[in-house]
Amino acid sequence: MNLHEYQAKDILRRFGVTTPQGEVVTTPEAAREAATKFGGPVMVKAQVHVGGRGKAGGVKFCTTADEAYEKASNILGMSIKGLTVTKVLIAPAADIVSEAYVGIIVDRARKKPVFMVSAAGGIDIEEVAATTPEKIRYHAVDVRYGLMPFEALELGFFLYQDAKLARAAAKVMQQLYAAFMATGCSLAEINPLVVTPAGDVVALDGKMVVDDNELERRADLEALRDVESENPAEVDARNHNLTFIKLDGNVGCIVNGAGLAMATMDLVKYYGGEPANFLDIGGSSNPEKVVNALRLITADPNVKAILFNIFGGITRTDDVANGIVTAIKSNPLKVPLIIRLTGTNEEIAMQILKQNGLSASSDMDEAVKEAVRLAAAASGGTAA
Amino acid sequence: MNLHEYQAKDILRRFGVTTPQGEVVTTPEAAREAATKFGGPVMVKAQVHVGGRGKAGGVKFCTTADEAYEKASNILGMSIKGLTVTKVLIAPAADIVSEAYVGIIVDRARKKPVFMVSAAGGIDIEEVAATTPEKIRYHAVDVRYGLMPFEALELGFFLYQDAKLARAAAKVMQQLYAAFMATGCSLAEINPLVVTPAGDVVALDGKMVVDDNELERRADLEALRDVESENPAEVDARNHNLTFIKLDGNVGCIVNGAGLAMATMDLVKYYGGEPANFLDIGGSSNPEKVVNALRLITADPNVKAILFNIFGGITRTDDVANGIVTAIKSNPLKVPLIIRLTGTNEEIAMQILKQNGLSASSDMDEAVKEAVRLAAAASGGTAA
Amino acid sequence: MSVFIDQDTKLVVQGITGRDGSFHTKQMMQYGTQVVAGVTPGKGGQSFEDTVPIFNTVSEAVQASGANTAVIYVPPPYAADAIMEAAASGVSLVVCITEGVPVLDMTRVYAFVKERGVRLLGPNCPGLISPGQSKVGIIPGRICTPGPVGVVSRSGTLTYEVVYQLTSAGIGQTSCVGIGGDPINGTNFIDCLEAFERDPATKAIAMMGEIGGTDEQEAAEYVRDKMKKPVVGFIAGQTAPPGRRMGHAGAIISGSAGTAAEKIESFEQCGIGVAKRPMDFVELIKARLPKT
Amino acid sequence: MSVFIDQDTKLVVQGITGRDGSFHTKQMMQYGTQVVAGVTPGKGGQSFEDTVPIFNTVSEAVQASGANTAVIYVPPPYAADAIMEAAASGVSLVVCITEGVPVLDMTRVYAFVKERGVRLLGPNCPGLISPGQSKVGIIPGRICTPGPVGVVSRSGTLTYEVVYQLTSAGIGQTSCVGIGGDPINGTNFIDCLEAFERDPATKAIAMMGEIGGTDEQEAAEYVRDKMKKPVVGFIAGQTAPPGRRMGHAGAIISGSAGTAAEKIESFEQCGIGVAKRPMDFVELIKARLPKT
Repeated sequence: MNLHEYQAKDILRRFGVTTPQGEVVTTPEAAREAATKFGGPVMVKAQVHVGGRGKAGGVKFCTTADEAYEKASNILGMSIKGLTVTKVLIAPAADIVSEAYVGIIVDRARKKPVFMVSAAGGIDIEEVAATTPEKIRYHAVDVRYGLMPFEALELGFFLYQDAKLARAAAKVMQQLYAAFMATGCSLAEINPLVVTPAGDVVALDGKMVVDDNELERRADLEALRDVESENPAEVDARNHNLTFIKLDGNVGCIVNGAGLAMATMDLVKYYGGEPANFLDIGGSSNPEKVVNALRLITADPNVKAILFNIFGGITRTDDVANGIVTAIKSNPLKVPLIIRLTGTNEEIAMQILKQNGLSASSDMDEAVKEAVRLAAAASGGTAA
Repeated sequence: MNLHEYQAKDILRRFGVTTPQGEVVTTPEAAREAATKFGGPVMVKAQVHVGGRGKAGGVKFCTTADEAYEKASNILGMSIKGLTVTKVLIAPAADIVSEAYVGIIVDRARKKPVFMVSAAGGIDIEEVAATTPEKIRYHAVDVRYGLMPFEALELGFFLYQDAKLARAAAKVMQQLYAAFMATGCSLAEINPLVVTPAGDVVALDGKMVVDDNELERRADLEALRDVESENPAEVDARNHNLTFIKLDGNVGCIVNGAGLAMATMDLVKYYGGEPANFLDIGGSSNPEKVVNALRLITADPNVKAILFNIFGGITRTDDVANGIVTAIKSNPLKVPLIIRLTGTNEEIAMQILKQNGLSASSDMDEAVKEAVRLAAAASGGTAA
Repeated sequence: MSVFIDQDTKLVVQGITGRDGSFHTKQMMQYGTQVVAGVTPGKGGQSFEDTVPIFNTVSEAVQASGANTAVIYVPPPYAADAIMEAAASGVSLVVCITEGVPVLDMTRVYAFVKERGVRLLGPNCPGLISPGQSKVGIIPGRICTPGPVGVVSRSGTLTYEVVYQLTSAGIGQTSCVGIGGDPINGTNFIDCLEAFERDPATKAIAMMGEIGGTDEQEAAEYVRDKMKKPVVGFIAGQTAPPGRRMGHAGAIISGSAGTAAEKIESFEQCGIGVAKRPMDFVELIKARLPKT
Repeated sequence: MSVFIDQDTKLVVQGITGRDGSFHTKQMMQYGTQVVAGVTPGKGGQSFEDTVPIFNTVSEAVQASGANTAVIYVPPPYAADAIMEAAASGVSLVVCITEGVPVLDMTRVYAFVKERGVRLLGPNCPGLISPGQSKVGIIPGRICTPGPVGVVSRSGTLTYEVVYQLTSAGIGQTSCVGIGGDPINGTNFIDCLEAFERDPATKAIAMMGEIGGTDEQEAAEYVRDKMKKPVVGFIAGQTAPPGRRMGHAGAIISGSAGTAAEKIESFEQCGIGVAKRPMDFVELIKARLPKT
């Protein structure tokens, strides 16, 4: 789960990191008020869960409160990579001597949280990695010991020659690490970490991604979720324990298991079709889940055929069959339905489908081909 | 540094352990007031830093407030193993279904904090260890991971068959461990940990010993020190960075280094004498330390001879010589002084002593023999 | 022959009285797995299906039953502790089925099990099966049959699909191992490839990977440098939208974006047969099996 | 010959610009120890006594200087971190002189250095000296002379006393090692006995113990079971009042009250010569040295 910049900064501040106290507003008027209150020049920053908001025009520097009003008017309501901006952060602009990058991420290969720090901050860290990799230092943290003072200081000295700044940066590393661990993050970043003319080390931007698996046991983290700023269909899916990602194709896919779901989508593509979505109904099946899955898929007008691919292991295929029957009874489908079922209780499932005038294949390849064919035909048909 | 029972309980309570909220009082009147407030029967418990206060009559059960007044009158002012009781804890008495022992100590051999738990609590754990060692379970904690939930539960099930009680005890183990670590303890004990008729798991007594080495960096712990309840000479010594332990002999010993100090005392004994104290002036010498050491030793009327044994390494023997001269100039000694000096700046030291009419040996064996002889002679003389 | 489990596997089930635990324990017992003990704190002294003794702690269970393998069906917030309890109890293999274990928990768990030299499979994995001998986890027993192919996969149902195809075509398996798709897991592709290479009964290996991370690329290099047996691979996720999981910083650290194209290329460069569709495994494996 | 340090020892001094650090660094340099680097964060780039380069971090210092040993003179609250920094830097021996390191810090440090296979001596120890070759720590160089006796001790000045007596009697030392008297230390008696047994130049060992713990008893058993070379021992604290340090629970865990009487008895039972007085070492060692 992505946190907004202002949320990440609130957390960092709680762990002792110095970061300008901004204000989140939803109207241009409030933006003007906040800017007036802060006095000096301010930044107006879109709070959306996408990268590259600066390049998209979602971050603006303003010298006056009126300018803040004007920029906020432009940014609020703007769409960045498909997401509408409903909040902007107004924060005092800071004078800057230098900009550094400090981030932590859980690394699959090392099985540890890994720090990435670079004195070349402010810009995209990917670019630094690509062009001047020697400017990035990595440090894997042994979670059994935590980030030790000497390790933090080594990172501090990598950023700054000056011992006072190095010590201040070391402190920020430890605060960031503490925040990262306490917040159950998979990523936490300060970019840029700046030195002010007064010699203070300050976090001008903050980014945190919380591990979704933490949310079940951490109501405090779940409370940080900003449902408004997410794709409504994906929110809907999550609320029904489905994993759903919207794509641009016309073959709606409902599969159990992420690997099989991806393989199904790949096979759609292989046969010349385009998947309309990724949708994993997960392991333990119940008819309700299937009903919700169908509702999500059919809400997409691009979908011209619906493909079920269910390999029953824990998932009982009769549950899936019942779900399908229930769903189409109350809400008849307007597009062709192709069902592939095999595994646990397959015979019962086939029986249920048959009794309700539906048929199913037990062969994945056949089913996918058929779905692609029907979607193409339907698209051709409706286009006529 | 030993904490009082009430201090230990305050800390345990802060970490979530259930323990009766008592009141510390210094007068019988206040004891009556507290007992009246609690209503039911109470315990009156001497707050002194020694073991075995129960056997010494320092812990009493009282059914009425008047009885609490009476028992408090008896206990306050009482001397237990040489320490005067100035405070008593008045705590509501609890009905008890069973008593267990739970303790943690830093173990030299395992280099880890080690839990000791036993369902045979309430009595002296030493006795359990001696008579029924199978009733004690040990568990070494890997501090890199802390006490893990499954480990705590294993200990809980060792104490109680009942899962609810085992879980409650497991929680207490984790709270005790957290308190132990956060308080920089070398020992923390709950004895007894009781089960009440209502099925609650409650700490009726608590003991904590803080590692002296934590105190320098932990003002919050140093603030818990109860100077009144300690031996005044030892407090005085500590305030001057000396380690001093009072004994019963007549040869006062001033030595640099704990090992050499013990060896010197042993040699006094070997030659038929009795050391009057352990006194380590430590590594880095300065004349001031020597002056304070002499002041401490001469305050003991039993001392009939004073022996210096200084092996100069970091310690500069000329500093020691200067200290001796300064001290006896302002406060002439009434007992013989035997000095053994060797090592760093030995020649200068000998010169200083000679100029002030003192002499010194460089041989430890000789010096100890002489001190024992002179102390014996002086004791014989004064005894006449 | 097989890898990791066989007819001598003695299993303790953590969470044996839970919904998933009890269901799958019955399945495993039906398949023939020696389930020697179960653990549910507070139910110590009872028994499961009147035959399997239940204990309060794993260590008691292992001492009493001689179990050498543990399988975990406990809810995600308790899974990390359950893995460490198993690893400390004396078993040599721990299989964690639980999905949704927080990744920071796993950073601790990984260090803990490695220190003890215990093999962890999972979390978030379907477990493993050595057809005809033993099954630990949730892989449906009836889709498998004994034979010469070692199967290793990051995903659950995709594994079933491939195994089902192989079995339908008359190609049996030595062992099928689901390593799980979480960012930090106990056993990776290389561990399994190594074991299959050593197992005399395994003649060819089917490997199913996914987008994300670089495990498949490292596995491919391992195949190229260390293995004599033929390997056929598949990567799921060619059509998956990029950047949904780890973002950019992860890609920088691993030195790769972990795309399907990259992984397939690395398979090709390292002499691994590439299955374009799950069903292609049948022909590719058949061509690589020794003629009998 | 010697143990742990010799003429090839290259030393980095942590806290080189501090009061104790600078004093003892000069002493070590005078003795002939190769001091190749110093560390004081913020003074990187400067030099000590115009000859020894100073670095901000130990890892930089080790990389630049090739140091293989670190010695620590930093205040107690920072000592644990300094030990771990040294252990992570690549040196194989870390000597911590600092007194007053909190014991819970040491529980972490001990695990950390053991994992890395780094030898830690101390904390709260005088260090060690291999007469004529190298000295690391604070043992006064002039009381030592090269010769055939290995010395190991828990205390500082008592060691000096014994070494002084030996040297005065013309008996030299291969190495004198002060292991320190703290409850948790990195190197114990057995580690040193093992090293002395292996060192061809060492012909006899003098060992000074103290009350508390059971290290001396375990060392005695080691001498009995594993050693061929003669050992003479002494225990300080026969007259010390009991129970001042660890209380009763500690004695229960260790299975011993750690009294001098117990330790001396265990020496006698294991064939260790017992020095009743520090000065008795001279005759006892002399009697056990091979006649030349």
